[in-house]
This record gives sequence, structure tokens and C-alpha cells, in this order.
Amino acid sequence: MMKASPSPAPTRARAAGGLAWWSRHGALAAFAVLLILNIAITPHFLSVQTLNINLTQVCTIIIVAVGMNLVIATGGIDLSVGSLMAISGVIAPMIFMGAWAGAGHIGIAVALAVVAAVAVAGLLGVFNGWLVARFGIQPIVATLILFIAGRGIAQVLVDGNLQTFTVPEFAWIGQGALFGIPTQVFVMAAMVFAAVWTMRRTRFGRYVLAVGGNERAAVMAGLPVRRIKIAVYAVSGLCAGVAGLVVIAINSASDSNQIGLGNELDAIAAVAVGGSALTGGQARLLGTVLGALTIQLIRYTLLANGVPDAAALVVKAAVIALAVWLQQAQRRT
Amino acid sequence: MVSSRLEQLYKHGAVIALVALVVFGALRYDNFLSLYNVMSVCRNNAMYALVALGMCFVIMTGGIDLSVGAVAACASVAAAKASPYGLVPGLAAGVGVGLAAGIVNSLLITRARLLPFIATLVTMLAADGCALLLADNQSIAVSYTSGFIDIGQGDVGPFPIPAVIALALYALGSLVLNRTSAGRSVLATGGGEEASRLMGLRPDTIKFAVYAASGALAGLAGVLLAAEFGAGQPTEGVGWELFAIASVVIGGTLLSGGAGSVFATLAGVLLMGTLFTVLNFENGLGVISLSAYWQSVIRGLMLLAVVVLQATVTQRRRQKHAT
Amino acid sequence: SLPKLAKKDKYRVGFAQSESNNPWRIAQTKSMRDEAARLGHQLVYTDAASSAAKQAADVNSMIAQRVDLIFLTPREDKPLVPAVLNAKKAGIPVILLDRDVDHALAKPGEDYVTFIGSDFVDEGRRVAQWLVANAGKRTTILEIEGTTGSTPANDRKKGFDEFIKQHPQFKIVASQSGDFSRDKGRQTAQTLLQAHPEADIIYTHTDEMTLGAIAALEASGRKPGKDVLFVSIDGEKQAVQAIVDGKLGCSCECSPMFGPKAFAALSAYAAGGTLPPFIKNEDRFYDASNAKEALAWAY
Amino acid sequence: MGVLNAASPAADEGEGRARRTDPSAPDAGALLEIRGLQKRYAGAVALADARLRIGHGEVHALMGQNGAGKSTLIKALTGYIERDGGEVRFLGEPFEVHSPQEAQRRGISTIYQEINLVPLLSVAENICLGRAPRRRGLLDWRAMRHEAKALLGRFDIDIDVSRPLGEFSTAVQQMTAIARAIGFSSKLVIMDEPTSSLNDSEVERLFTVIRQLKADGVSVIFVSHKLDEVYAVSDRITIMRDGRWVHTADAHALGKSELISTMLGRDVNEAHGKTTAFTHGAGGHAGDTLLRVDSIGADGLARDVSFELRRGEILGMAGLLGSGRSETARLVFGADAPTRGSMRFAGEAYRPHAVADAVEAGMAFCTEDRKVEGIFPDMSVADNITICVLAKTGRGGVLDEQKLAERAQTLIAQLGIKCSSPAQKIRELSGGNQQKVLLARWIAMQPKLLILDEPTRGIDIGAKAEIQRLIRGLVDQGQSVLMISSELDELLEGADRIVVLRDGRSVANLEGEHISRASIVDAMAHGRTASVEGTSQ
Ligand SMILES: Nc1ncnc2c1ncn2[C@@H]1O[C@H](COP(=O)(O)OP(=O)(O)OP(=O)(O)O)[C@@H](O)[C@H]1O
Ligand SMILES: Nc1ncnc2c1ncn2[C@@H]1O[C@H](COP(=O)(O)OP(=O)(O)OP(=O)(O)O)[C@@H](O)[C@H]1O
Ligand SMILES: [Mg+2]
Ligand SMILES: [Mg+2]
Repeated sequence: MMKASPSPAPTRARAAGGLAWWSRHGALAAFAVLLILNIAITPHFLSVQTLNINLTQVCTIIIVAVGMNLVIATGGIDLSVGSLMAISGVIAPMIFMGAWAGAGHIGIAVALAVVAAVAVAGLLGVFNGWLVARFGIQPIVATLILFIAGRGIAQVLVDGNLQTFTVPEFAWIGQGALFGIPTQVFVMAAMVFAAVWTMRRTRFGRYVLAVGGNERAAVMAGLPVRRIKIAVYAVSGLCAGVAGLVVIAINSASDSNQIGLGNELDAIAAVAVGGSALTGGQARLLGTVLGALTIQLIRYTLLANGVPDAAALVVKAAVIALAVWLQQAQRRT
Repeated sequence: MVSSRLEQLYKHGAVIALVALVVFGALRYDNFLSLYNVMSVCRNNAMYALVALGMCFVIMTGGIDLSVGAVAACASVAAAKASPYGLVPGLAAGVGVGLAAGIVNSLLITRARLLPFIATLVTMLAADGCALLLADNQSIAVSYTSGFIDIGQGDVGPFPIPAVIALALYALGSLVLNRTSAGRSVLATGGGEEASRLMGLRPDTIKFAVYAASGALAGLAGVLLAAEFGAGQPTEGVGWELFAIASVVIGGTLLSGGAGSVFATLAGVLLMGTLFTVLNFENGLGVISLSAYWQSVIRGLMLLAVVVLQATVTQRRRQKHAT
Repeated sequence: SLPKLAKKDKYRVGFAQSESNNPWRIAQTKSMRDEAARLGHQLVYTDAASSAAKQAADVNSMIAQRVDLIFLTPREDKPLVPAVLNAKKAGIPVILLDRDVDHALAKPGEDYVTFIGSDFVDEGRRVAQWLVANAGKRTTILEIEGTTGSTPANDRKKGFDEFIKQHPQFKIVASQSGDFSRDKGRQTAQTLLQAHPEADIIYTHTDEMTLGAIAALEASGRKPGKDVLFVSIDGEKQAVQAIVDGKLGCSCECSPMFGPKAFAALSAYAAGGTLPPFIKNEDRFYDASNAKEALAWAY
Repeated sequence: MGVLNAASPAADEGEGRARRTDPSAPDAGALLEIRGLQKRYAGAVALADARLRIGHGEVHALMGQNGAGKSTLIKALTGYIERDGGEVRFLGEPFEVHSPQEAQRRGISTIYQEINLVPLLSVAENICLGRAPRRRGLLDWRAMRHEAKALLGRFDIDIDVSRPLGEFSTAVQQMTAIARAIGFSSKLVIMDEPTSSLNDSEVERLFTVIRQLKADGVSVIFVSHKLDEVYAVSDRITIMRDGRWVHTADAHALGKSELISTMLGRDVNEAHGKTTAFTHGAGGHAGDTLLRVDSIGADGLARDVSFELRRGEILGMAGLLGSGRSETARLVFGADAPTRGSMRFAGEAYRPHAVADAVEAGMAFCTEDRKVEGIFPDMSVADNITICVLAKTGRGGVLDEQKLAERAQTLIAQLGIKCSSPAQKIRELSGGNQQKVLLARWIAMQPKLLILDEPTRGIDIGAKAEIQRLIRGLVDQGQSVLMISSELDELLEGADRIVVLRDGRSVANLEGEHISRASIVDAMAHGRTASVEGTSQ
């Protein structure tokens, strides 16, 4: 579905100078406006604590959005990330609280749990990629399968029950801090950095953009198109796996019904607001981070100022539309 | 030729699977084919069918409409609020709200040039919010005396009115798709937007129309929702868009646009609806008791089976006529 | 007049659950299943996955299957009415659990047998009463609501807010949704605490969100129970433990243990007795005075 | 090809200059008048001052180098893009349209440069949509199919018009586009390089149709890089350079070399009377066998093809439209799987399962459809060039960016690619320049075997010569080339040996003195060679 080309039809040559500036820095502008607005109206906004709160709340979305951005760069989309988060978040406690916990050192059990949970999410990502690459199934449908079934699997694993735990070694991922900065922020930063570096400096990055730019040409150029596709979905799965762990670590509880619910849409919105075209061929990762921060800040602003949930939805919708529209105005000129 | 037989099978795949499932149900369960059950399945699925019909046209243009569920919920509230004034005002309010939301989508897509995914995602959020605001976070009772509920709860002979409406609109949809140039232009738009613009067709007008129509159909679905359940429900409609997309895909319409069938979509809707009923009856046998969790796993597996079959066939076809 | 229920040893009863995405619902289903198994009845179970429309469809398919009686936990008070009336028309008695339907549209004792359940409004009110009595000098309240638009969120808000309004020393400075989930509850609490650091009371609609909110407060380096007083509803085991630990002030139980009462009502009805239109689930109330003992039975 | 040779070329230069006319002088009798048309893109000025005057019932050729602005002129005229300035009068009235549809309604129908039809729709719909016959308000499918068949029949094409267009070859698609355009009863039909994927006999049929149109009083604007075609069919010629009008003259009054030098803006030496720039290799210096193809075939068009390709030679592949040349190339390149036959490459058994295998083995394939299978539109020119050599530069998957940039620079200079910088997006280049970028991509790979499918399609004369020299240069360095071309001259003068395909079978392998226009044509048409015994298997 993602192919409707941003039509070149009516090229309006002279985009007003002001608009051009705004659109080049669409997400940045939206973010700046929100910041200023908050400083003006939100009580107790300027504080380290506010920064920490926003960073921790946006962490999982950014982590998921990184993988999503790679998928989108190949012209795909991954609806299953929320469900994969749930699966990873359910499996980890099953391991470190279950059979293997007693076996020896809790640290080993936690390490095993982290690796296994993320690996399972990655493998399910490979499954998504396999459906897309091997059968040529539209990404939105291919990942819809795990979107539906994935959460079901997570729920079946624990029969829908909540798992709660008190394991400081694990909770550290979500609750600990280094130099006053939450651990999860480091996790996030590392993943963003790795992705940016990969896209800028490696062959894989170029290939991803090539596949998203023109898949048939990529095939005829002898690029390993299938492997690249499988790889990006795998990366997206891995990211979702990590995000799932972060969520349960913050809460010291794993709720298969709730982990990652609706996060796919937030991640996609972050990518779009950040200026990467959903048609593929682009991966503006830093833009995506900014997009996620913008969406987070909208949420924070509305919540902190007592705007009712229902109205907040409408405002959020309007801001996303505006930000994406500004980005697109730029692409048209 | 093997592959062409496979192609046929796949073309009617949804229909064949539906028939198979019905036969299976009839043999295995008592009362499965009772008039009551058949009619209630038809009544319950009418509103999903309407949403899927709109989605089918949207997908044929190569787009997608994520907003249908939220729009239907919003429309059901509007319809409920207008229901004391009678059937027509209620109907008009619901369809009007849906149409308005559809036009917002159309404008975002054809004027602001947002991608359908983002445009309709945004409308989904906004419609969700508007539904709650309009309803003040409550479900809104419809008037039981103004004749409004007949459109949801009434019958024509043994046939539930919602099902009759849906069937009529599917017939109309099929006619439009196959026998009018607007319908063919929908396919042309999906098959190649720029090409169809160069051919002198008007893809923007077509897209405007399909999103507006999808909105209006979602609005009508909202009206049926309100009338059938006696209340406008701002929180209903979650996941309808995915249900509709799945139905369309199961019906064999290409998600990349440019090809599709209206009645196969209906078969897709009924297949999904019947599957739910079969699972309910299976639970009723008492041999196993499937939780909702297993049901989503099963739904996912069914979708998997269908799309893999679909993909295998299209791949073969592609190989046969490699350009 | 109500459909009759023949006297039999074993019944085939439907149980149309509205969703099972939270511990409370899961406990409720388990209670129903266990009791049915204990009595040897066959339970035909469906799950509407949070959709009133699907729940109505589920009831219709139970009618088609001709079950003897239907237990229904209506997801919403109006949309399930047609389903209740359909069952009546088909001669199948219905007992409502946990939420009632709109009495303007369907009446207990006439359209359905009875309603067994708690009074959500009353739960909110009881928490407010406890708060007024035990708040000390604290007066500034943050409210974390359930999913916007859901019946328990609306009712628990109503009961609490109305009672608090009569005590003008209290002030609800913010009231936002936490979606009934621990994670969202935590995030909402974090944000509200940051924007309103003067707040010293947090009222949440369910224990799950409370536990999230407590974590949020602890993360900001403050002490639950001391710096901020938490009050809540549901009475799940972890919450009772939190009361014991001094982190949570009180929790009004909303018991999910419907099984025994529900099947008792069934037998009574089959025996020909007339049931009262409302069988109230007596909700216990936990605070520091009884939390230790309650740990034994809390779900 | 009778047509091409019968065309009256070379008139005297002086005469041509005398007849030179400037369309900026007003002319009441003109059908279309364009003056001072301008179009700027972010990076470049595509049209600075374009002028054009078309009379009634005139066939007018529009010529110019790649990037001269021909396609832009056509797009701006027909409302596909908005123009920045200039005046257009059609039928004496100001003509300002904002969409191709509007232009069509007012009497101008256009075939744009890249084939633009909807592959999933049936051929009939592609031809009729927008003016489809109706009965009682509903589409009349039978009438539609009938009409489509009739229109295609004018080109001797007899296909099942209810099949999706995408199932047919590029040539059929091109014909469909033409059929669609002439199906509208227009006053002006514009064809932007309609012949680039047609072979000689198809071109001839097209010209017959153009002449019919002319007889009916319809005017035609015709863009082509092939001089013979231009002389064969057009009444007048307008030449553009760098977005400006430079010259308009009657065709018979404009000498070939004058035309070329006006187009290029410099004198060219056409002394040796050849139409291509190929020089034959030293002859016989070709080495051992590089690729040996034995009776390969698949379900589709290529059924039984055999040939041998030696190191350091150009093997030409000739055949009529649909004879299976492209398909054979795809089989060799692993893009499709052969169901029969065997291949040997560089002395080893060769059985590609995917394109990557072929690339690994040292093959490169420049496809005939650059838009669909060639360019990465949103990537830069440099990235487009280097995408295939990434695996060979840098270490462990990390790119050596400096080396890549140098490589791209070199090739851009070497091929004379016209771009504002290596960072410019390839989609902003003119068609011919895009083609050069693709060639650069494959040359950068230094493959053992380069397969070229219509390598000079859509390329102007100047650039064509450069490319042909380049190909010869590669071969002289010991690389081998398999060249598919619909231009006989290109094959005749460029190829060391020629394999001829007919109906999916190789029917002749021609070598040395056996290569002649007559022998190739004979093999293409009848499966045998008249003058000599073909070495067909
Ligand atoms: N979308 C665009 N953005 C920027 N520049 C463009 C764009 N389209 C065309 N150009 C530039 O305009 C100039 C004219 O291009 P045009 O396609 O009209 O050439 P042409 O004469 O048709 O060449 P060819 O014979 O190769 O088809 C070229 O220099 C090209 O780079
Ligand atoms: N005159 C015609 N009538 C009907 N079908 C034709 C005609 N010419 C070609 N075709 C169809 O066109 C297709 C030819 O495909 P292909 O691209 O392999 O040929 P080719 O030899 O590579 O020719 P080229 O690349 O020059 O177009 C076949 O499907 C054939 O049926
Ligand atoms: Mg051109
Ligand atoms: Mg070819």
C-alpha cells in the first residue's frame, strides 16, 4: 500500500521563503515551539527531573522506531513490533523466575533471559522478513499476522497472567541510573548510534536505501535483496525485543496484555514526523529521534496541563499531521 | 495447466474456504445452520462488511484507511444523538459524520499530499477523540421509539435489514467497479498513479472519492452499530480497520492496488465472521475451551495460510509472465 | 415474564466474558470455571476481547446453541440490551454479573433474572470516605482514571468526585487516564507528579495503576505513604501487600470471585425461587487495620 | 527498413540555412505556437527560451542532445508540469492547461518518454480508458475490446486485448501507448521517443500510421535521436540546445551534418560515412570461449538458444520484436530460471539461481527498461554508479568513502555525464544521462561479461558515439560484451559476431564476411540466411 508516490504533479516553484525554512526543519520547529510553549505554561517544566521523565517515557518508542525506520527505509512497515515486545517481555521473566532461576547465580539467569527473549523477538522478525522476502507478501499484511497472533502467543504462554518479580539485577535496566542518567537512556543512545553509523558508513546501509529506492533495480544490480529485507525485519524484531525488556524492567512486572500495546503506531508516527518517507529509500534516524521526542512532548504537555484524554487525541493528531505535512512540503520543492 | 487451476482456486479461494467452513460447521455442530444462527451471523457482520467494502476500494487505489473503526464509533454516537428525531435524521447524522471524516482523509491525501497511512492514522486519532468528546465519555442511548432502531434490529421477511443493506451496497460496488469508467479508474490509479495521470485520468479525483466513500460507509456502519445495539458507542470500533484489511486481503485483493474483487471481499468478511462462530460452537461442544488468546493465534494462522497461498500463486504467475 | 429453567443435575451454561486482558477478569473467569467444574456443569465460554458488538454476537451464538442459561458480564450497560432481550425471546434465562444493563431498557426480574455485582459508584465513594477520615493534613489530590469512556472509570470517578466535592478542603488538581495498566499508570503519575509537586494524595481507579504510580513516586526519590498517600480500588494481593508495607493507604475490594454466588443463584432460580433484582457482592475494604489477615484470601 | 534507406537525407547545407525560419515571428495559420517557454528546477534551468511552431497536418521532429529540454517542453506544454513563463497559443487561442487530461480534452494527446500505462489493467482498458464506449451508462466491454483490437490492428498487432498489459513486451506496451494516443481524435499527437523500443519493421508500421494521421489533417510532434527516422517521416525539424530553440527548418532542406552540428553546437566529423562510432577490433584477437550457452530455454519466450561468446569480443544479438532476446539475457543473468539446457562460464559449469550468482561470477546486465530496472531514483548519481562495487571497496562492510567518490568522479568525467554534481539525484537527470550513469555503474564493476540490452536507446548522437567507443574500449581490454540491439547498423558495425534469434530459437550464428544486412534480416524473418548457410543448431 505504501507505494502511492508523492506525486510530482503540480510543482509550485516558488514555495514561500518562510515556509521553506519551516519545512526543512519541520520536526525541529515543532519541537522548539513545544518547548517554548511548555516553558511558558507548564508548571515546573524546567528541571532535570522533567528531562529524565520524558527520556524514560520515550525510550521504548525510540528503540522500536530505530528498527522501524530501517524497515521503512526498504519500503516496508512492521506492525508486529508491539506484539514482539509482549513476547520478549513475557519470555524473560519466565526464564529468570522459572526453571533456570534456581539453577545457579541469578545474574546468569538474567543474562540468559535477556539473550533468549531478544533472540526470540529477532527470530520472529526473521519470520516477518521471510514472509516479505520469500513470498513477496506486502509488509503490512505479513506483519499483521504476528500483530494478531503474536500477542496471542504471549498471552497463551502465561495464560494472560501478570508476572511480577523483584529482581534488582534485571530491574536495573529500567530503574537504574549512571551518572544520574537512567540506564535505559544509554541503551537507547547506543542503539541509535549504532543504527546511524550503520546507515551512514556501511555497505548494508547503502543496500537498504537501494532496496527501498527501487527494488527491481536492486535485484538486477545483484544486491542480496532478500537477505537485506530479512535483516531489517530481524533488526526491527531485535529492537522490539529490547524495548519489551525495558518496559518490564521499569515496572518490575510483565503484563502480556499491555506490553507494547499500540507502540507500532507511535513508532511509525515518529518515523514519519522525523521526515523519512514512508515510501522507502530514506532513513533519517536523527529525525526519527526528534519525531519521537516531539510526540512525547505533545503527550507530556497535554497531560501536565490537564487536557482531557479525548481532546488530547485530537491535538496529537493535528500536530502529527502538521509536522508530516511540513516535512513533505520540503520534499516537493 | 496446473498453475492456472491453482490461480482459479485462489481467485475463489475465499469462497471455497467459506463453503468448506460452513459445511464443516453444519456437520459438526447442532443448530449451526439454524435460521437463527445464520441470520444473526449475517446481522452481526453487516457493519464489518460495509467497512470492508470501503476498504476494498481504498486498497484498490493502492491506499489504506486506518480510520474506519474510529470513524464508525464517532458516527454511531452522532447517529444515537440524532435518533430521537427519527430514522432519517439519525441516518443522515451518522453517514454525514462518516462522510466528513472521509473528506478530511481525502483532503489530507490529495491536497496536503500526506501518505494514506499517515493521513488516516491521524484521522483515526482525531475521530477517536471526537467520539469521546461528543459522547462525553459515555455510551449514548438511542431512541427506541422513533423507528431508528429498525434499521439495525428490523427484518425484511427473514432477512435482517443490515444484511440487506450491505448486500445491496456490495452489488452496487461491484457494478461500479466493473461497469463504470470511474471503477476502472480506481484500478488504474492503484496500478500506476502517475501513469494514470499521464493517461489523462484523474487519480486525485478518484482518490478523493474512494476515501470519502470509505468514510461514508464507515459512517453507515456506525449507524448500524448504534441501531443494532441501541447505543452510540465511542469506544467500539477498535481494530475494525485491521479486520477489514484482513478480509480484503483474504478476498484476494492485491494490497499494492490495481486489482481486486468486491464479492470476494464479502466472502472474506463472512469467512472471518464464520470462523468466530465456529470457534464459539467448538467451545460449546465442551471438548476444548479456547481462550481469546488462542483465538487470536488461530486468526493469525488463518491469515498466514491465506496470504502464503495467495503469494505462491502470484509468484507463479509472475514467473510465467516475466517481463 | 421470565423464561423458566428446568431442574436438572447438570446444566450447560454459557458464560459470555467481556475481555480477559487484566488480572481481575482472569480471576473472575477462573472462579466461574472452577465452580462449574466443582458442580459438574458444562461451561460454554466466550470472550469478547473488549468489544460490546462481539459480546452480543457471542450471546447470539449461545442462543443458537441452546444453552440452558447465560451468565453475561455486559461490557456496557446499553449495547448488550438487545442481546439480553434476544435470549429472553428464545426462552433462555440470563443472569448478569459484575455490571448491570440500563434499567430503562431491560428490567431485572422481567427481562433477565438478576444482577450480581458490585456497585462501582459505591466503591469510589467508600474510598473517598476513608480518605476524608484518614488524610490528616493532606488535601491535594491527583486522580488517575481507568480507560476513558469505560463504565468502571466513569462510575468510580463519579462516586469519588461527588463525595470529595462535599469536603471543600480537598482539591483534585488533575485527573487523567492511566488506561487501567501499570505502565500507563506509572507514566501518567510521573507526569502529573512533576507538574503538580504539591500533590500529596493519589487516587487511582485500579490497583494495577496504583502499583505503577507508587513506582513512579519511588523513582523520583520520594516515599509512598509518607510524602504521598495512595488510595485505590480492587484489593488484589500485591496491593494488600503494599498496604502491609505502608505504601498504600487503602484499597476497596472489588471481588472477582463470582463463581459461587452465580451458581447459587442458578440453583435457586431452577428451584423456582424468585430472586431479588440485585444481589450485591459485599466488597471488603482493606486498610492497615486488616491487611495482614487479608493477605491470606486476597486474590 | 526500406523506409529508412529510402529517406532523403543529405541536402545541401547552404540551402538549409537559407530556409531557416524563426518561429518567434507571429503566424496566424499555425496550429500551435510556443514562445519563450521557461522552466526552472531547483538545480537547473531545463527550459530557458523554447519556441516551436506547428502547422496544420504537419509532422514536426523535435531534436536535441540528451538534456536539451525536449521532454520538459512537452511536459510543460501538456500541463504535466507547470511552466514558469512563456506563451502558448493553440488554434490561435491562449493555451493554459494544468493536467494532461485537460490538454487531451483540448485536442492534444501525448505519449510521454517513459511508457506510462497501467500494467495490471487489460490492454483494452489501457487503450480506451477515459473515453470508453458505454451502453446505458455502463461500460460496454465488447465495444471496448473491439475498438482496442482495431487500433492495434493498424500496427499489425494481434493479441488478446483482455490480458493485462504487463504481460506483454516493452514494444507491445509502446504500441499500446501509441494506439491509445491516436485513438483520441486529437488535432495534435505528441510522441516523445516512441521508437526507442521498436524495431525497424515496427517503426515502419508506426510511420504508416503517422502518415495516415497527417492525411487526416492531424499534426504530429515527434522526438527521436535516430536521424534516419527523422528524415523519413518529418516535414520540418526543430533543434533545441540547452533549453533554447536554436533552429527550425524544412527536413529536406536541412543537411545531416548541419543538423548534427547544430544539435551539438560544434562540428562533427562524419567523414567515414558510418552511422555509428564503432571501429572493428583488430579482428581475430578474440580469445577462448568465455560463455557457452547450450539450448537453454524456459516456459516463456526463449525456448532453445545456443551461442558462444569469446573473450574480448562483442557478440551482437539480433531478432525481431518478441523473438526472445531480452529473455535470453535474463536467463543468462539468473534473473529467470532456465528449465532446460546448460551453460558454461569461464571454463566452469554455470547455473545461476539468482542475479547475485551471475554478478559474483563476473557478469553485468544493463537492462532495457532503465526506469523500472535500472536507476535508484532518489539516490545520488555517485551512489548509483558505485552501488555495485561497494562489496569490493572498504573492509568488513564499512565503506571507503573517499575511494568511492573518486571512482564516481572519474566515470562521470569519462562518460561526460551531465549533472550539477555527483550528489545530484539521478531522477533529475535527462533520460539519456540516466542511461550513461547506468553504463558507468556496470563499467565500474569491470565485469568479465557485460550484457547490454539496447545500450544506446534514447541516447543522442554525440553521446551514442562516446558510448560505442567506450564499449569497444572495454572489449579491447579483454572484456566481453553481449549486445542486444534493434538497430541493425549498431550490430553490423559494432559486433564481431552475431547470433540471430527467431521465435525464441537461435537460428543463425554469423561471423566474419557472413555478416551482412541481408543475411541478418533474412535470418530474423525466415530463420535462415539467404547468402550463406547459417551455422544454426
Ligand atoms: N525533476 C527534475 N528536477 C531537476 N532537473 C530536471 C528535472 N527534470 C529534468 N531536469 C533537467 O532538465 C533538463 C532537460 O531534461 P529533459 O528530460 O527535457 O531532456 P531531453 O531533451 O528530453 O533529453 P533526452 O533526450 O535524454 O530524453 C536536464 O538537464 C535535466 O537534468
Ligand atoms: N506483433 C506482435 N503481436 C503480438 N504479440 C507480440 C508482437 N510482438 C511481440 N509480441 C509479444 O511481445 C513479447 C516479447 O518479449 P521480449 O521482450 O522477450 O522480446 P525481445 O526479443 O527481447 O524484444 P525487445 O526486447 O526488442 O522488445 C512476447 O510476449 C510476444 O508475445
Ligand atoms: Mg527526453
Ligand atoms: Mg528486449
